[in-house]
Amino acid sequence: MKTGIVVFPGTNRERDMAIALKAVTGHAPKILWHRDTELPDLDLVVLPGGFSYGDYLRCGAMAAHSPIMRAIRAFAEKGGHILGVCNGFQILTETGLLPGALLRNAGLRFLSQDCHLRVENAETPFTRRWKKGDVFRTPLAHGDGNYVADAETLKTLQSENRVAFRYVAPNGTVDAADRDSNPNGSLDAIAGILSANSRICGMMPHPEDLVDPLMGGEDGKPLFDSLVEALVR
Amino acid sequence: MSSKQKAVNADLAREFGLSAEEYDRVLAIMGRTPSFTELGVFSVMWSEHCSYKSSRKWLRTLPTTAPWVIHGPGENAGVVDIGQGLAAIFKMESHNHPSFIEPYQGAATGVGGILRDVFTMGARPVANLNALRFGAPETPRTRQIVDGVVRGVGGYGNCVGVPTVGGEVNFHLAYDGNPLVNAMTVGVARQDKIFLSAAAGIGNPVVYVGSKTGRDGIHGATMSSAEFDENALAKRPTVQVGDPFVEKLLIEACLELMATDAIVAIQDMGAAGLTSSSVEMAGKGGVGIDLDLDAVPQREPGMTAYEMMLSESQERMLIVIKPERTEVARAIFEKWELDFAVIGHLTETGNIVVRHKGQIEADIPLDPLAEQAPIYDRPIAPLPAPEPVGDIHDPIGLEQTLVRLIGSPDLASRAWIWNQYDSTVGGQTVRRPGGADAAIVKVEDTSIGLALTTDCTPRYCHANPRKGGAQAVAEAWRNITATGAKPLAVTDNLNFGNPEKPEIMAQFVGAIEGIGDACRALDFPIVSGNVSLYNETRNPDGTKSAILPTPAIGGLGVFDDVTKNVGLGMPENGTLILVGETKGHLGQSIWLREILGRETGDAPDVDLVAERRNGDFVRARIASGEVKACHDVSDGGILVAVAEMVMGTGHGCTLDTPQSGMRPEAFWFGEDQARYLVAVEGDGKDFLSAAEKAGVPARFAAEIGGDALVLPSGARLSAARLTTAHGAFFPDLMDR
Amino acid sequence: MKVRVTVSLKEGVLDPQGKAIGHALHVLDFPEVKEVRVGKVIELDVDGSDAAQVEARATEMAKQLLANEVIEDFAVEVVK
Amino acid sequence: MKVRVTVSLKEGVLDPQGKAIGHALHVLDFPEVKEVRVGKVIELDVDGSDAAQVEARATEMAKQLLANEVIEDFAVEVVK
Ligand SMILES: Nc1ncnc2c1ncn2[C@@H]1O[C@H](COP(=O)(O)OP(=O)(O)O)[C@@H](O)[C@H]1O
Ligand SMILES: [Mg+2]
Repeated sequence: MKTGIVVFPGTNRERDMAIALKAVTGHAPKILWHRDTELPDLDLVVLPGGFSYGDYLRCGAMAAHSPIMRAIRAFAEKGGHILGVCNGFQILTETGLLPGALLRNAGLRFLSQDCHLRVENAETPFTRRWKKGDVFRTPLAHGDGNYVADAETLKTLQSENRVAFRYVAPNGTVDAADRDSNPNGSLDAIAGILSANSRICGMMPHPEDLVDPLMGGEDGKPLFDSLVEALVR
Repeated sequence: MSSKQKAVNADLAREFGLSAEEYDRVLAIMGRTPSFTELGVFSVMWSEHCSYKSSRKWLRTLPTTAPWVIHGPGENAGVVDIGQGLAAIFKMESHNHPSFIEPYQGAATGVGGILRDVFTMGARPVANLNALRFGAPETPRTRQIVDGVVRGVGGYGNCVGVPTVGGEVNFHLAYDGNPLVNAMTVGVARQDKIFLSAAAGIGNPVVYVGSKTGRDGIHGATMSSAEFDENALAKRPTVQVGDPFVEKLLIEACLELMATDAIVAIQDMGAAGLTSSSVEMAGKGGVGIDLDLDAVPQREPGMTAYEMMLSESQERMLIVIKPERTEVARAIFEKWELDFAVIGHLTETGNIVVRHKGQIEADIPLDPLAEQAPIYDRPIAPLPAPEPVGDIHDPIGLEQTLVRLIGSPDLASRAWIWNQYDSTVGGQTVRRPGGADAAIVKVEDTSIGLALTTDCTPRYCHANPRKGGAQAVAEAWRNITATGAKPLAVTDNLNFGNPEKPEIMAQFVGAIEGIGDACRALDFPIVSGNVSLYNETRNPDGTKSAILPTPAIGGLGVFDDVTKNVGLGMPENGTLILVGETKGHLGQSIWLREILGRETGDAPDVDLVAERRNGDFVRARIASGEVKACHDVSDGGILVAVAEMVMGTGHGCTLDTPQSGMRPEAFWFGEDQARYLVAVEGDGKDFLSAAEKAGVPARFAAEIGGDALVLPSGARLSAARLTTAHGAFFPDLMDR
Repeated sequence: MKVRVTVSLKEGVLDPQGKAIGHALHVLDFPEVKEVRVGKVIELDVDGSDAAQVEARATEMAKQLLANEVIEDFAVEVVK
Repeated sequence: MKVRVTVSLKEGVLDPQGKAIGHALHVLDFPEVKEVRVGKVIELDVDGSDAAQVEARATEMAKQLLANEVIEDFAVEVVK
């Protein structure tokens, strides 16, 4: 699987992502610079976490206008696979590649903690190693992860099975109003969503930071294993 | 600054913080009346903050060498050998005064400053820690300061992408008007790629990189060298605003440049900005330096030479570069969209010459500026003996006492704080806050791990500075040992009151002696540090109160094989053993303060021989793989430490009866040093007999199992109940 | 010329920051405060002399970058 | 009544947000933008009918909570 990770000024989780990708693919991903105007031949583009442009104005707003985003849009139009994590998810919503927006966390504080996610759709390139309803632990680290969308968008996401992950209690129950299980207050406890063709996935938490028992577990690894399984040609 | 017009004389010198004798010395060095800008340069270079004039004599007594020390104090940060050709580079620094005036920006720029001290030497920062002291929780402003400081530390560290993995927090009335914000950064570099600050090569260009210069924080260095009074609020505009986004770019750009061979010398612009960086770089290299301020990137029009030389605008560095590499360097900084300007060159004059708009604004000989900097042997008064402890009795029983203690400000869960700090970015965090006695970070692509901690018990230092100083070092050493790592070296941040008061000076000297004793006994040298004096506030009646003496110790340890680390969470089964001798010392204990409302008695004894023996034994047992978890016994004593282990995983244990012949509260809550709780598999007999052979006191403490902490009385405290009691303090204080 | 672009959350989008400020004002003894909304003002210093044109350009900037119309409304005002 | 409190960074204080936005606008081909400063607008809906008094109260709120006068200035305006 040929992968590339985009680095914007202020991106800071590209190394974490590279470690995770290398662990499952055996190859170091290509690092792509925000000023690049063309993509090399890739199976997967990853927009990693961080604070592109300091997250000033709105998270992801300025990165969405980087030269490379034009190439990434074209890649998406040709059916390319894109994973956006944290700041990457914010950038995907800012470019309109995914619907909705990410607002300040409901508690107005940056949150860095473990959360639990439930797999809502296990028939995607990002989730096929899980079963629908599986619950896994993963770290999150963000100040603006409160997913919102208008009623119509929400309905579309639900009816088209495009919610990939929801925040849940460790036992798998969803309660969007509960700050313990849905820490940033996301609408319908949404933690990750998919594009209409299921080839673009954006999520706030960081599965790439939990792929090694030494760092506390491998709970995030199935996501990367799924991608390898789906994309290795 | 309209003060530009002011005439330079002894009065102005005093306003700038120079005493009459110091001003006379300036006149003698210059052989004329200095210019306004020159006076500014002298005043910041000779401020307490930059010159260490009250502390230098004593700092020299500290042990700073060991075979693994590559660079001790004197560089931007300390450097130690961690094996495999790599070095850890680390330092701690205070931002106390700015954090009182503007908590968010004060704390944020504190983090920014210490990061620069570390990456300026060629290290990629891999971890941040923060040691915080706040006023009493009841004091209304405390809440606001906690809020701003925590947001600021997180806001900066999270954005630059360096995980914040540990720290400490205390609350005490003595910090009401003067909180302490001490930030520590640890970085990793290749030993053959370490960059120093001594300038060299006459004619070599001097390059300015980073953000533009504005009128930020002019005279910050002198401000942090003066006591606080109500005028402090009028000095407000001296606070700087940080830009962590630019810092992140600066880290990447500097590391990229450092991978080439372009750099001769490099230093960050910290306190006193362009002045201290240029003076120190040229001074250390024994060369002169010419600066052309017209070339300095400026944020605002009309800045004077004085303003530019003293500005403390953040996120800036000064580099002496090989002339033929200037364009390579420029291209790197342009790629990262940072300012890059050649603003001068090195000369053989031995002077710093500052030109602006065709005028020479300053021309100062560097040697006397450094060598004739004042150094004081401040008088010391004998300290009063610690107050007797007074009558001791347990008013409420073990169970209630424990619940109260683990919910008290100094022992309650810090999760509310560390949950606002990104502790996992980088993907190398092996033990996050709360997971072990020291945070553990793996060095990417190696088997090496670093164990990091900050420690100080100010109430001990107040009662007995020498014991308190030794205790702070011992606790840092112990926290590292309890993870299985080998303690290597220390950075310190010595926070005290006004050194012109003999009793404060005595606290300072006592603490240094204690620190020195412990560092020598434990082979744990000081490789970097920072002194913050004049931490005092004016009371309504005009008197001034000092903070508790707070020599914060930042410790670093290393694992050759980080998979051999242990955390502090109770395992599912096995045996809990108490290592070290229990004498039941309750003086200055948290129990005494929280339960009886008294801050009396002497600090506990620090037996450094026992400390070393017990610690070396525990570390060896961890290395052998038989230890499942380990936690040092410190604040709150044995029972609190056991409760912390239980809360760590939710697994419980059933406690043995206390040592015979000792009051239960003294056994359970006494704060004797050199002790550990060690969880081993099985019945622990092997461990106990090994301890006996090694001459290490050890006794059975509990049988591990269940999900509750069972007291000798049979009373059960479920892990859930403990966790609720432990977790309430911060949310109750901050989120109401 | 100076242009001010004010960006605020759309009616109907929850504004937790406004709510928190409202709560804090009540605690500080300002019971008369009923609702609080928080927005951003972006002040631009722009080359140009034709107010209508400057306004049109600023509107363009708001649409492209300064506001996210999924969640935010904006208003443009030429100040002088 | 509605009161608007506008909080902006003092002159001379670094505005990292404004700087970054200005840069982004240049990249987006708005070269006419010279300087950008970012502030906050806090819109308060307040019980009361005396504009002068409402303004005085809002000024008090700004001083105590809404602005940090160390680095920020504020302006109060009764809207209606
Ligand atoms: N300001 C802080 N930032 C991050 N972590 C902190 C902070 N204060 C305390 N911690 C973490 O909380 C835990 C408990 O702290 P403390 O009681 O001081 O530990 P110890 O007594 O073992 O030195 C440690 O893991 C420590 O690193
Ligand atoms: Mg401790």
